[in-house]
Parts: sequence; structure tokens; C-alpha cells
Amino acid sequence: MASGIRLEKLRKSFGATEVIKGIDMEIEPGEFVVLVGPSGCGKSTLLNLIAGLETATGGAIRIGGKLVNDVPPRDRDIAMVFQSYALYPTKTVRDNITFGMQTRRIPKDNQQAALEEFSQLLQIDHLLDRKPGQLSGGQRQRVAMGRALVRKPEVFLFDEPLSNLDAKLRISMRTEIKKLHQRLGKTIVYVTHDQIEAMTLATRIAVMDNGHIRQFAPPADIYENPVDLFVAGFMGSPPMNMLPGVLCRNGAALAVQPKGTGLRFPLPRPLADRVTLQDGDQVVLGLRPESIFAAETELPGENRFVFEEAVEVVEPTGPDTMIVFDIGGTEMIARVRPEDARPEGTRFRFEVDMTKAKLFTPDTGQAM
Amino acid sequence: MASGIRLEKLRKSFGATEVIKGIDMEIEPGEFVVLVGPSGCGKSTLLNLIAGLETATGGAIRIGGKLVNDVPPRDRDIAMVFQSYALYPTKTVRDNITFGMQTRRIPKDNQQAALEEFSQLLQIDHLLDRKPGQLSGGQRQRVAMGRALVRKPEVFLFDEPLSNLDAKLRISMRTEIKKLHQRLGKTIVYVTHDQIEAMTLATRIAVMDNGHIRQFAPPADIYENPVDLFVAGFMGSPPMNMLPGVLCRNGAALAVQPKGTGLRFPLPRPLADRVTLQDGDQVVLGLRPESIFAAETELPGENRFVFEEAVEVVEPTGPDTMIVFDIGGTEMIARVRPEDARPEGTRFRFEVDMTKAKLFTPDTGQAM
Amino acid sequence: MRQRRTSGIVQPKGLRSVLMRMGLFAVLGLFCLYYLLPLVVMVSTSLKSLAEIREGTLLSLPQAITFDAWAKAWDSACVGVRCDGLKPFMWNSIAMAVPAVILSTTLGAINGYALTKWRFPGADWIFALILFGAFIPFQVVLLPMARTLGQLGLAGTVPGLILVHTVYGLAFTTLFFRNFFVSVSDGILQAAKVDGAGFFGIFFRIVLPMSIPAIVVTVIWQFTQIWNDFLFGVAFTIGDSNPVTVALNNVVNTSTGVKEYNVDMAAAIIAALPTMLVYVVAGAYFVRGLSAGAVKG
Amino acid sequence: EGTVEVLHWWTSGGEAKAVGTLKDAFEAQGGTWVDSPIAGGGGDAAMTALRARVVAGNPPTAVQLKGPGIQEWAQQGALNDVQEVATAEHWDSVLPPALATIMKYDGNYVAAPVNIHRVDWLWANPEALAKAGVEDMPTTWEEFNAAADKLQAAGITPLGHGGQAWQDATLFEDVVLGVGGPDFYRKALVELDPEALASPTMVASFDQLRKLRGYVDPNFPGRDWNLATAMVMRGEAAFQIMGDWAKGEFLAAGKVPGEDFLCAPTPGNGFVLNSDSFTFFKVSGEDKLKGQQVLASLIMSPEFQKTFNLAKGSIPARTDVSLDDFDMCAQKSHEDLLKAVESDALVPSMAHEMAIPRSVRGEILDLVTEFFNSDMSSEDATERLSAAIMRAM
Amino acid sequence: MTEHPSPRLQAERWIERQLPRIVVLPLFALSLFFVYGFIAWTAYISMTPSGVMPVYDFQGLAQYERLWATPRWYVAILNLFVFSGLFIVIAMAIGILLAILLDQRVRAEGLIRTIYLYPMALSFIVTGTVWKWLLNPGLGLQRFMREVGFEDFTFDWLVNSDYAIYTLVLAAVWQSSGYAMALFLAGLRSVDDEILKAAAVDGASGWKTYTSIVLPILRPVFLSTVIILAHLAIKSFDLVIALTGGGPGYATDMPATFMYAFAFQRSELGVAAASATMMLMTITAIIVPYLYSELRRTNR
Ligand SMILES: Nc1ncnc2c1ncn2[C@@H]1O[C@H](COP(=O)(O)OP(=O)(O)OP(=O)(O)O)[C@@H](O)[C@H]1O
Ligand SMILES: Nc1ncnc2c1ncn2[C@@H]1O[C@H](COP(=O)(O)OP(=O)(O)OP(=O)(O)O)[C@@H](O)[C@H]1O
Ligand SMILES: [Mg+2]
Ligand SMILES: [Mg+2]
Repeated sequence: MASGIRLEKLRKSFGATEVIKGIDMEIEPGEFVVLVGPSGCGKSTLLNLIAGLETATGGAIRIGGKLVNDVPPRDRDIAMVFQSYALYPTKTVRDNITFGMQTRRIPKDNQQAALEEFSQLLQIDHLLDRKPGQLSGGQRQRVAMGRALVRKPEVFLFDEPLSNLDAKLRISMRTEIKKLHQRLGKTIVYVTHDQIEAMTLATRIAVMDNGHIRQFAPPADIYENPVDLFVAGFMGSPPMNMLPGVLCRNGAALAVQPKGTGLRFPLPRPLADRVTLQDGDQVVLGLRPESIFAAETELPGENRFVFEEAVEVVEPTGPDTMIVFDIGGTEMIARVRPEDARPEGTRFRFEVDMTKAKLFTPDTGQAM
Repeated sequence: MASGIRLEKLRKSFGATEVIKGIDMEIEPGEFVVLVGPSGCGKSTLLNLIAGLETATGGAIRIGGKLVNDVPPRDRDIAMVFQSYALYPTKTVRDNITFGMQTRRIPKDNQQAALEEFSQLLQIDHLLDRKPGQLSGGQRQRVAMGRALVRKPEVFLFDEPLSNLDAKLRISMRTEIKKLHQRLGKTIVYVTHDQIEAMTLATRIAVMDNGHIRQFAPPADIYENPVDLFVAGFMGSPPMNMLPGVLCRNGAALAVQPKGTGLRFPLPRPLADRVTLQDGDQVVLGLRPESIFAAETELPGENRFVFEEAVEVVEPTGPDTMIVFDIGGTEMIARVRPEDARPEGTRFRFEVDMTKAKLFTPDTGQAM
Repeated sequence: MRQRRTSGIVQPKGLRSVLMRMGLFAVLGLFCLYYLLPLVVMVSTSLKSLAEIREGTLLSLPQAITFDAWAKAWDSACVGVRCDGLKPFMWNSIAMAVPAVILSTTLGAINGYALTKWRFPGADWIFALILFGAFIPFQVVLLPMARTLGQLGLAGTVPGLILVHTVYGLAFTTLFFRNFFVSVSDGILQAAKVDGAGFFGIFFRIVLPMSIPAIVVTVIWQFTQIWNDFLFGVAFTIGDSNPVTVALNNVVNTSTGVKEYNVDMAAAIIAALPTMLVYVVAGAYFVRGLSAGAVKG
Repeated sequence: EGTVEVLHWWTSGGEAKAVGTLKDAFEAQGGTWVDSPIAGGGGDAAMTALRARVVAGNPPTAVQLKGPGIQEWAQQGALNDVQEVATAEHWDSVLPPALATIMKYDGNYVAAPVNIHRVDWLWANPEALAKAGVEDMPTTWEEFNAAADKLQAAGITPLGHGGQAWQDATLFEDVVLGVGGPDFYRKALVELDPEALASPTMVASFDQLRKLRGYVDPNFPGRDWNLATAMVMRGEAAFQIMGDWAKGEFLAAGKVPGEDFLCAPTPGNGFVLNSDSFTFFKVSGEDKLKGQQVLASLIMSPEFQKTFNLAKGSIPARTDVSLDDFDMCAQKSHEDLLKAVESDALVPSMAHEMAIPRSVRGEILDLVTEFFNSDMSSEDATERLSAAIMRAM
Repeated sequence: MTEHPSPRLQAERWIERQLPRIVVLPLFALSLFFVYGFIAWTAYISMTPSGVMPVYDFQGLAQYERLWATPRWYVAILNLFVFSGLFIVIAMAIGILLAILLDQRVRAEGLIRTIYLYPMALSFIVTGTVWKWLLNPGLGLQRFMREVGFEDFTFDWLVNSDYAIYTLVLAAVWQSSGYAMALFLAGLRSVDDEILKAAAVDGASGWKTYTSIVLPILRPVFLSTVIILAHLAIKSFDLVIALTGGGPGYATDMPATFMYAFAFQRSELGVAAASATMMLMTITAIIVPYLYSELRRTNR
């Protein structure tokens, strides 16, 4: 019942600037795809292309197997939340939300029911008679959400739909979207900058960069096995620490020695086995902040490596505290428990869980 | 040199709806105040009042000790980033950014220098000749930022300035803002829905609710010692688990027994001492997700309590995995390491660090 | 670079849309006919000789094309005792219309801006009262106006006429701009206020560049009204300083003389050329998307 | 020597040329001529401007103004007299008395006439008449009706007419003259005698007008008079009743009077007078006053009267100017004028603002044109005519 | 810093705050004098026996009695309603239609737009003559159609007292609908594109997009257009004079021509002033409620 989306060599230019540079992507029916990528990389443009709001410069778009390059938006059976909301300024919240149903001649009763359902869910039921100009930013965003949700199209396109909501509301919205997806089984393409949203909602995440797709894989894969430095650095907040160094034999085992230091990070077995490089070759060691913690604060495990550095910055975030320190000129971040934090300037013993380390070739950026 | 801001019994109504309901607040010169609160609670309105873009219905606003209720915005020496960007549509990015300097007749050279500095910092230097209509959402937001930053006013007002940026950019912007604040020492009022932004940037956080300020305190205080259920539930993502129960003596110590269960959460010493209620009285036990983890995965400590529940939902977020479970009808979230997660439906042994538990009276919501 | 941001929206292709497109052009074409028909008659008449007009049916196409009538209308038709055609009067009209258009448009723009974006108590009343001036019959104001101009020492002068056109154009220009400005987002103005711009700074540097469509329709309207005005021109100018409409009227209207329809038509078209030029030039600024990307929401 | 600013509505063709002769003559005497031509609506636009000018305190020196309008302005105290010139040049003796009265206020000349237009002309296309077997130009309305019936039977529109109020009124006054004679005309349309207005003669006049209406083609409303003239030229219509300016159209098209077209007075032995004149407004300054005197004298000079009227197609206002150089219709006009003066059959035109105040004329025009364009009965029309005139007085 | 800024600064602030008023008030004063002052003058003149020139002897309502006893006045007033109603509705409808059609990315837009607009540039002094020819049964359309072969084609409104008023509508629409188009086109062009995109996704057809999204946003443009067209209708003077001359008879007389005729042809300023006053009162009665509701709406 849901339709898949297939993009083939899709391109889009605005005048001389090419924004989408040949994207191939196959989204299964009922999938929940989250698009992430740096600001300006072409995410909104890609959604616009799928919606038919921009005409592709090249390539094909298929929805449910049908070539839709020439099909106007209204015949594509999609709903969309715009990053800029794009609410109808003269219509009340109520009419903004039901307009899409009105155009499709859905019976009044059903409209009313859908309106009630979603306005309660979005906590805007007390605002139904206001005009968009009388709403706060987050309220507008929720109206934009409501407008898309009330219809039950084949494909939902969400462009940062929760960015202006507070954490609490965002979590509950997230849950509702997930439930809705499970209930309706529609295909969803969702743009977000929120790590957690991406990780928890997606069946697959597509990481975009500068008009290309870098990796398109399930969330855990993206997080655990980023294909390259870009993806590794982009997913994760704070991002993965990237430590340039050289490979060296540490007795029987392989280790990475960061430039300008005497530290040697021993590589665990499976990773070391995959390394095809020579002793002395340049590598980049990827260590996520959560795998660096205060020494002896976790249960002992295999492949741990302990070292000492000076605390440069302490950033409490609430549940955790981030400690910024320096290894051979590279700024590193460790995530420690608030009670383990020490003031800036003090020496601190860090412990690394090397089983979670990643290794990249510095020139191509590819993961090993 | 920076000016403090003082709000006295500040009120604002739109027609019949009162939006700001008598706010008293004293912001020290050079402070970095972060405003948080649910969507629609009046944050943007408060900024508008400080900026002079809305006329107060009642009360006083003082900037640098001077009553400014009747002072027009341009004489208040403020810069503001609008939640809705409010870029000048017919001006190029360059002119959008320098307009504020032009009106103040700042020499061309200084304008150019400031423009270069901040457009590089915001990574929009390649967009300077575009019009807002040709920018992506995040790029627009950065232009809006740039417009405020290039000037060096007494007071900066930021209304969710980073909400449309990707995590990586957001972190670097956050750092830049922090540096800027340290360098210039200006007073900053900053609205955000991002927990980490609030925690890491603020010298003090003001938690707003429905036109009132609930708590105005340093970040750690807000997180560690929320004054009431609202603040406790609002700060923290995922939010604090609120477990209703009754007080009961557990031998010598005090414990909380959640409704409809046989579990008894023992209260640690200092907390138990503060409790003035009787045995059998209703309380709400507040447990942050990060203080509930998989049993025996952390170093043993004092005041731990272990119990077993069925896993209902597993949500991997990358660095951590959230496990949703149920205690006596209340949905709870625990934060565990990804490798400790178990599939939905299995029984799971949780361990709670009760030293971090909070206790609230259910009717008033006050913390004990 | 001005581009339409909706131009990307995919339009349906196929037979139906081709038909729709054809229908669209058919309707547009039909209306072109309706609008052009009188012009065709005028042009064709202007190209006939007077004899042919008298002999043939008025609406037939010219047998032998002659431009004599045009030449005559331009510089040798008699306007009273002077037989220099319309040529000398064009300048009078330009000297009057251009300042009057600029003045009334600017004042109307400021007025509309102050009344919508800096609302003060009573602003709506003031607007309504100014607007009502659109309905005052000019025949009625003629005598008191003459009196006033006489008292001001402006009777029979071009500045006097400019004053009159400015005053009575104000209702319209204010109307156009006010109605445009009500839909301009307040957010942008707020940003400009914070950026330190004052009343006029915001107006000239932010608001005016955004209001090009409003300027276009206002200028078109004002120019047409002022250029084509006859009554004030007749009443408040003397002889050689008459605007071209008065001259045109003098060429065309003969009470007991011989009617030269070919010259009349040519003269009418010549007198209208500057206005049409304004339509073409101003019309080029009917652009889309001046507010694109400004705000969210 | 002397400056005049002349407000007039003779802006094109023969008319403009005619004024041009005046200007040239004036300038030949060393004066300065400022031209203020304003055409439109038979002088309505010029009258509008005149009012504005007077109100602004800046009137022109001389204005093309005629009929009782002169008296109206004189009553406002807006005029200067040129009696000195008139006395010196004996205007009284060379102008038809009916015309002279109109030029005077309080016994002094305040205006000078430039021409005389005859309004009661009947123009015809001889070919068309021949085709229908009409031999002579009709001299009574009965004859006219008979001829018209014949023409109609032959498929020719008997009367070429333009449906504008002043044209309708022209028909009307010519009919009144024909039906009631000059005395009745004067009583009814000049003195506005209630008895005459309500008399059976008036009813009869309306009856005749109704008949004329039947001889007009259906497309007449709004038609300009010159298009009606063109119909006669082309033979589509046989007759037209119009002042002698229609002759200009015929001549301009190269038609020869007596051959290509015929001219004859409309039935009734009278002469309906229309005359254009220049009225002198109250101006100050030696220069302008002097200009006024010079202009007055110039206008009334026989040479000017001749050259002017040759250009304009009318006849001189002075009765003592020789018409040898004029065409036959003009000569006939002049003859008839002298005869009419003799027999007191000279009447001022009501339709052309020579007879009665403009307010009354307006009411009459409204009624006549309504009558002509509806099926109002002659009795009703007569009744309403009196009422309308009462209203305006 | 002190609680009270210096008097100079205070004065500057005061001026700055009052600036909008300071800017508007002189213009408002002009309008008060030149519009309302003159209206008052006219109202007074309507109660005097003014003829050729204004006189100032108070006389009461005699001129109004005279006015309402004049049959032509009734025709004029009735015509005003018939003509304005039809003209405004038709011109507006055509204006909207053409604006929407032109908004469909039409290639020759500039040319077509100019063609639609140009009639406004032409003075009716001459175009009236052309229309007269075109509409005259013996010269124009009817004759043409009959010559082409439609023997029974009849289009003689111009010469028919009962229908002549509609030919005025035809010519007036010809002249002004292009401008209504321009007003709407300018409005259409200032609608934010994102909203159109949202409507496209919401499944609105082109038609529906315009009727339910765009036109409501253009509400203020309707106000402008109505006012403009009403102004043109009320003041249509040249048109009547040139096309029908008020005829046949005075069947197409309108208040503007009536007023002009009485003021300047007939030297009855008093009656003209009375008719002007009546007209203004009528307009007030109609336009004020409309203005009121519109202004209330735009201010929410
Ligand atoms: N012009 C207005 N008329 C009526 N109500 C308004 C108006 N503007 C804002 N409000 C209401 O005032 C309240 C506060 O709005 P405000 O924009 O300050 O919220 P906020 O805290 O910034 O929310 P958000 O986080 O969603 O941006 C909201 O409930 C909003 O609906
Ligand atoms: N009309 C246009 N003309 C030229 N360039 C454009 C236009 N619209 C967008 N762009 C450019 O295309 C690129 C992609 O824009 P897009 O809106 O798709 O980015 P995005 O990935 O959604 O970014 P964000 O996260 O900031 O919203 C941007 O660099 C933007 O500047
Ligand atoms: Mg985007
Ligand atoms: Mg807000």
C-alpha cells in the first residue's frame, strides 16, 4: 500500500550552481528515511524534488514505481512540512490544517475527526481560531506539522519539523510520529539535525554532503560503521574525536601513536586484523567521546587503555560532563560522569575503550 | 561596561490574552542568561519587550539602570536574532549583515572587517552576494546571526539562533558564541530548546512557564536542584522519571514505594533527613534516566537499588541506548550502554543510583 | 538576479495540459482582440486620407496608406491660431506630470507606510478620511480650487497644477501603498528597528525596495490620471502652457468646423504614447518574489 | 501696442484660420495676441475655464461669448464696455437691431459680433431628390412631409440627422418657426410667454417634430452632425436641417453649391440668427484696456468681417458688407437677413444660446430630446415644456 | 546613569515617536482643506441661489427641491447605480481573470500586459468616437456581422434608450479592466512563493490555489480596486460625453454629466452643488460601511 521512492541520477541546478549532484537512492515502501547533512547540502532541495516543487535538471524520480518527473505535486499524493512553515496567513489554524482535506473533498465529518485528533496530539487545540500571525514560533511549526499529518498520503516529507519545539514536546512528538509511522506504514522522508531524532526514528539514515549521498544505512550502522571520516564526524554529538597518528607494532599487537606524543593506543584484535597498512603508515584513529571516560569509573574490560592529560575545558551538560583535552595538538572530548569531573588545569587519568575505536586512512578518508 | 537588565513586574497582553504575567528578573552586566520554557510560554515576547519591539502593558524595563520603557529600539543598543530570521528580502546577504552598521555610520573599513570576520566564522562568506530567497534554511539562520553579531551592542538577544543548524555546525557556533561572550563581556539573553546549549552557555538559566519565571539559577542548580516538578521535568533529555508513590519506613531508613508495586526505593541519608512528611504520605520520586542503568555495569557504589522489570521499548541513540519500562503504570526511561541493551520483552535488571534521586510533594510540586 | 521561486513547481504535461494551455492562450487572445479592436480602427483611420474616410465605410481598412495625418497631428495641426500640432504641448505635460507623479507617489508611500507600520491611535480614521477624497467630484472643486490658487498666486502656473494633482492624487497613492504594506511582515521592520534604522531609514532602505509592485501600479495610475487630465489642465493653465490633452481636445473638437478624423486619431495616439511608454517601462517591474525568503511562518 | 488674451473655442480647420485672421490683423496694428483656445462641447469647456479664471481673479481680456450669456456675466460686474469705440464707429447703424441688443448691457456695448450664422437651413442632395421624384425644395412643412414620404418610398432616408440634444433642438426651433411663424417663435422661445408655450400651435409644432422623427434612420442617436452631412453627400439621406456650417463640410469635400448640393431655408418666412461675438472682460492695466479697444474696433471693421467670414463660412454681422466674393448660399443668407430685418422676422436661435438664459435653454433641450427619443405625446410634451421652463426661472 | 535623560534627548525622542504623526498630519491637513473644506463649500453653495458665479446668500433647500423636481436627475441617479454596479463587477472579474491567466508563466506577458493596459492611456475624447462607430448599428459590429452573412444579427444597444447604458459599461470596462488586471497582477506577484508551494502539496488545483489561498491574501487589493473602479464610475464624464453624449435623449445621463451640465453649461451652480452634495451623501452611505468592515478586518 505504501509507495517506495526511487531516485536515479537525480540532479538539480539553480542557474549555475549545482545543488543535487546525481543522487541514486532506493527507498522501500513504508520505510522511514532520515536525511542528515550539513546546512546547505541540499536536503530541502531533495525533498522539494520528491514533492515536485522543483523540476529536476536531470535524472528520474519514481514513486511507487511510476516515473513522476512530470507529475504535478498534487497528483503525487504526498504531504510535506516546510522548513519555513509556509502557513496560509489569512486562514485560521483550523483552515490551515483542513485545507488539504478540503481540496480532496474529504467528508466534513472525517475532516473534523482528523482535525481534532491531531490538534490534540500537537497541543494546538486551543489555537484553532487564531491566524498564524498570532502564534509563537513553535506553535506555527506545530500547525505546519498538523497540516501534513491530517492527510494520509502515500509519502510524508518532513523538513526539520521539530526544530523549534522544546525538548519535552519534541520527545512526545517524536514518539507520536513513530507510532503514526507504525500504524499507517507510510513512507517517510525526514530531515533533521537532531541526532537522537535521526537515530531513534529512522529505519535508514542517509548522510548527505554537498549534493551527494555519503552513506545510506540503518542508524546503528551509520553510528557504528561510518564509511568515512565525513560520516563519522558528522554523526554523533559531540562528534567523534579524530586523532591523526602512525601505525606501529607494539610488541605483538598493532597500535596507533598520535603525532608528537609517546602514547600508543593499542588496536583490538578484530580491528587490527583488518588493517592492511604497514608499520609507520599514517592513520586517523576515531574515538567517540563516550568511549573515553575517567579511569577506573567503569567496570574493567578488555582493550582498555589509560593515559593522563591535562583538563582544558569542563562542560557540564547535565547528565554528563564533557572534558576537553589535548593530544599532540588535537582537541579531544571525553564524556565523564558529572561527579568525576575535575577543574580545568588538573591532570586527569582517562580510560579508553579501544573496542569501539575506528580507523581511517587519512588521504581518502575511508574507514578500514 | 556591559549593561545589566532589570525587569520589574513586567506584563504584556495581546488583546485579552495575557502572555507575560508579571516578571521580575535581574540580569547582571555581562551575564549570559538562557531562557528556556515550553513552546508558547512567552520567551520571544519577553525578548521583544527587552528590545522595545513590543510595548509593555505594565511594569518596568531597565537597561543599565535606565528606565527604557519609552526608549525606541535603536537607542537601546541591542542586537537581536529573530526566531523567524526576518531578513531583508531585497538586500543581499552582505547588505543584510552590514545594514545595522550602515545605519550607525560605522566607517566602511570597519564594516568590511566585521563582515569578513563573521561571515567566515558563520561559513557564509561564499553567499555574500545572494538574496535570502536563494539560501537554505540554515544559511538564512546564519545570516540572521551574522546581522546581530557584527555589531557590538550592550546587549545581545538571541531567539533560537541555532535551531536549523546541523549538530557539528551548532557545536562550533556554540563555542564561538561562548568565546565571543568571554571576549566582549556583553550581556546576552538567549532562547534555546537545546538542553546542551542551555547548560553549556548559560551563567544562569531562567525556566519560564506560561508567562512566569519558575526558576532562575545557574545551570548546575537547575539540573541538580530543580525547585519543582515543572523545572525538573523540563530540564533534562530524556526528562526525569517521575514516580508517584508513598513514603514508608524500610527498617531504619526511609523508602518510597511506587503505587501498585512491592518495590521500595530506599532514600539516601541527606535526602531522607530533609523529608518532613509522615509515613504513608504521597510523594513523587524523581529519577533521572542516567541514574538508572543496567545492574552491575558500573562500579559498585553506595545507595544503589536493584530491581527487575520487563523491557518495553529499546531506543538506541548512538552513544547510549534508552530502555523504556513500566513501574506501577508509570513509564520510565533508563539510559544504558548500547552493549547492555536487551530486546524488548525480556526481563532486565536495573540499578538505580539513589544518591541522585529527588523528592517532590505531589500537590504543590515543590522539591523537598 | 530575480527569479521566480515557484517556477520550479512541476506542471502537468500531456494532452489535458496542452489543451488547458491552448485554452489559456485562446482566452488571452480573445481579450487582446477586445482591447485592440478600437486601436485597430484608430490606426487604420489615421492612415486614410480624409476623402477616403468620407467616401468609404468608417471601419474599412485603408486603401492607400498615408502618414500625412500623423505628420499633421505632430507638428502642423492647428490648435487655435497656432498651427504647430501637438509637439509644443508634449513638453508642458511632461513638465507637469513627472513632478506631480513623483511627488504624489512619494507622499502616498510615506503616508501609507506611516499609517500601517507605525500605527498610532486614529490612524484608520485618518486613512478613511483621506481615502474619501477619492470620491470628490472634480467639477465641484474647480471653483474653490481656482480661488485658492489665485490667493496663493499660483493661478495659471505649472506649480499650481502640480499642487492640484498631488493633492487629489494622494487619496489613491496612499490607498495603494497602505494596502500593499499591510501584507509586509512586521518582523522585517522590527529587525530594521533593532538595526538602528529610524522612520525614514526603514522606509527608504527596507520598505521601498520591497514595494516595487506597489510603486508600479501607483505610478501607472498617477501618470495616466495626470497625463490624461483635461479639466484641471483647462481650468488652471493658460494658452501656451496647456497640457497636451487640452491641445488634443482643441485639435479634435470642432464645433462647426470640418472634422478631420484621420488627424484626430493620429493625435490621440501620439498624445497617449508617453503613457504607453510608462506602461512598458514600469510594467517590466511586475516581478515575483520580492519578499521571498524573508521570514518563517 | 495693446495686449489681448483671447479665450475662444475655434481651434481647428476653418475656424482656427478665421481667428488667425483676427490675430494677424491685431498684430499688424502692433498689438500682442495671447491665444487661449479651448475647444469642446460647443464652448462648455471654455466656459468652465472662464469661470475658474474669473474666480482666480485672472480673467482673459476677450472671450468668445454669446447671447444672453453676455448679460449674465455683465450682471456679475465682470465685463468692460467698449461704448466709446462703438459710438465712434456707429455700430448701431450697421448691426441688425436684434443682434445689437444682445451685445449691449445697460445700453453700452460690452461685446462685438464677428459673424452671423443662419440656423434654419435645409440642405439637400439633388440626385437623391431626383431619384424619388421630388422636384423642388419644399417651402412648407406639408411639402416637406410629402417629399419625405416619397423619399421613404424610394428607400432613401428623408432626413439625415444626428441625435444630440442641440441638433434635436435645432430641428425643434426651425419647426416652431415654420409652424408658428416668427412672432410665435419670439413669444414662445424668446419671451417664454406661458400662453404661447401652452398653445395649440406648440402642440402642432411637436406633431411636426414627431413626423420628422419618423423620417430619420434608426441609427441616428449620438451621431455627429458632420456624419449626417456625409450621409447627404453620399445620397444615403436626402435632407439635413442644420446651420450654415454644414456648408463647410460640403465645400471641403469638393462639392459645388447648387449642383452637388442644394441650400434653402427651412419652411417659415424667418431667419434664425446665431452669431458669435467676443465679450470684453474686466481687466486692469493700460496695455490690456488699450488692447480691448483696438480689438473691438478691429472686429467690427468691414475688411475683417469679410475675410473672417470667408474663412468661416458664415456671413458678416455688419449688414453693410458686400458679399460678392461669397458663395451663393451665403449670398442668399445675406439677402434673407436684410429681408428679415425689414419684416421683423429675424429671431435669435434658442438652440444656439442666442435667445434665452442657458438654464432655461437647458431645460428645453432636455425636454425636446426626450420627446424626440421617446413616444411622448405632443400634448404631454407641451405641458411638460411649460413646467420645465417654470422650474428654471 | 540617571533616571531622566537630558531635555534635549527627551525632545528628540518625542519627535521621533511623533514622527509618523508629524509626517501624516500635514498631508491630512491638506486633504481636510482641499477635500472637506471644498465639500463644505459646495454644501453651502447648494443652499444659495448661485447661478453663473457663486453667491453667498443663504436660501435654504430650494435648490434641492429644484433638483428633485428635475426628471433628468432621477435618470442620472438610476444610471449611476446600474452603471457602477455592472462596471465594477465586470471590470473586477475580468481583471482577476486576466491577472491569473497572465500569471501562468505566459511568454509574451509584457506585450499582452501592455495591450490590456493601453486603453487607459487613450483619451475618451477620441476613443469615444471610435466606440460610437463600432457600436453604431449602421457602421460597426452589426453591419459587419450582417455583411459577413449573419442577416439577423442585431446589436443596436447604442441607439436604444433602454440599453444604451450598457454600451457605456462595455466601453468603460474596455478602458479600465486592464488596470484592474494590473492591480491584481502586482498583488499576485507579492505573494510569498513558499505559500504557493504549500498549496501545491496540499493538492490544490491552480484554480483552488487562487480562490482559497491567493485571493484572500489579496483582500486589500480588492479594496484598492473597488475604490478605483468606483471612482472611475462616479466620475465617468468623458466617456458619457464622447460615446453617447448622454443620449439617446438623456437616457445615459449620469450625475457627473448632470453636475457639469448644470454648473457650466446652464449656469446653475446651486443646482449643481445640490446634486454634488446628494451624490457625496449617496457615496458615503455606500462606501463608509464597506471601508469600516475592510479596515477592521485588516487590522484584525
Ligand atoms: N499577536 C498575538 N496575538 C495573540 N496572541 C499572541 C500574539 N503573539 C503571540 N501570541 C501568543 O503569546 C504566547 C507567547 O508567544 P511567544 O512567541 O512569546 O512564545 P515563545 O515562548 O517564543 O514560543 P516558541 O518557543 O514556540 O517560540 C503564545 O501562546 C502565542 O500564541
Ligand atoms: N533559488 C536558489 N538559487 C541559488 N541557490 C540556491 C537556491 N535555493 C537554494 N540554493 C542553494 O542550494 C543549496 C542547498 O539548499 P537547501 O535548501 O537544499 O539546503 P539544506 O540542505 O536544506 O540546508 P539547511 O539545513 O540549511 O536547510 C544551498 O547552498 C543554497 O544556498
Ligand atoms: Mg533546508
Ligand atoms: Mg518564540
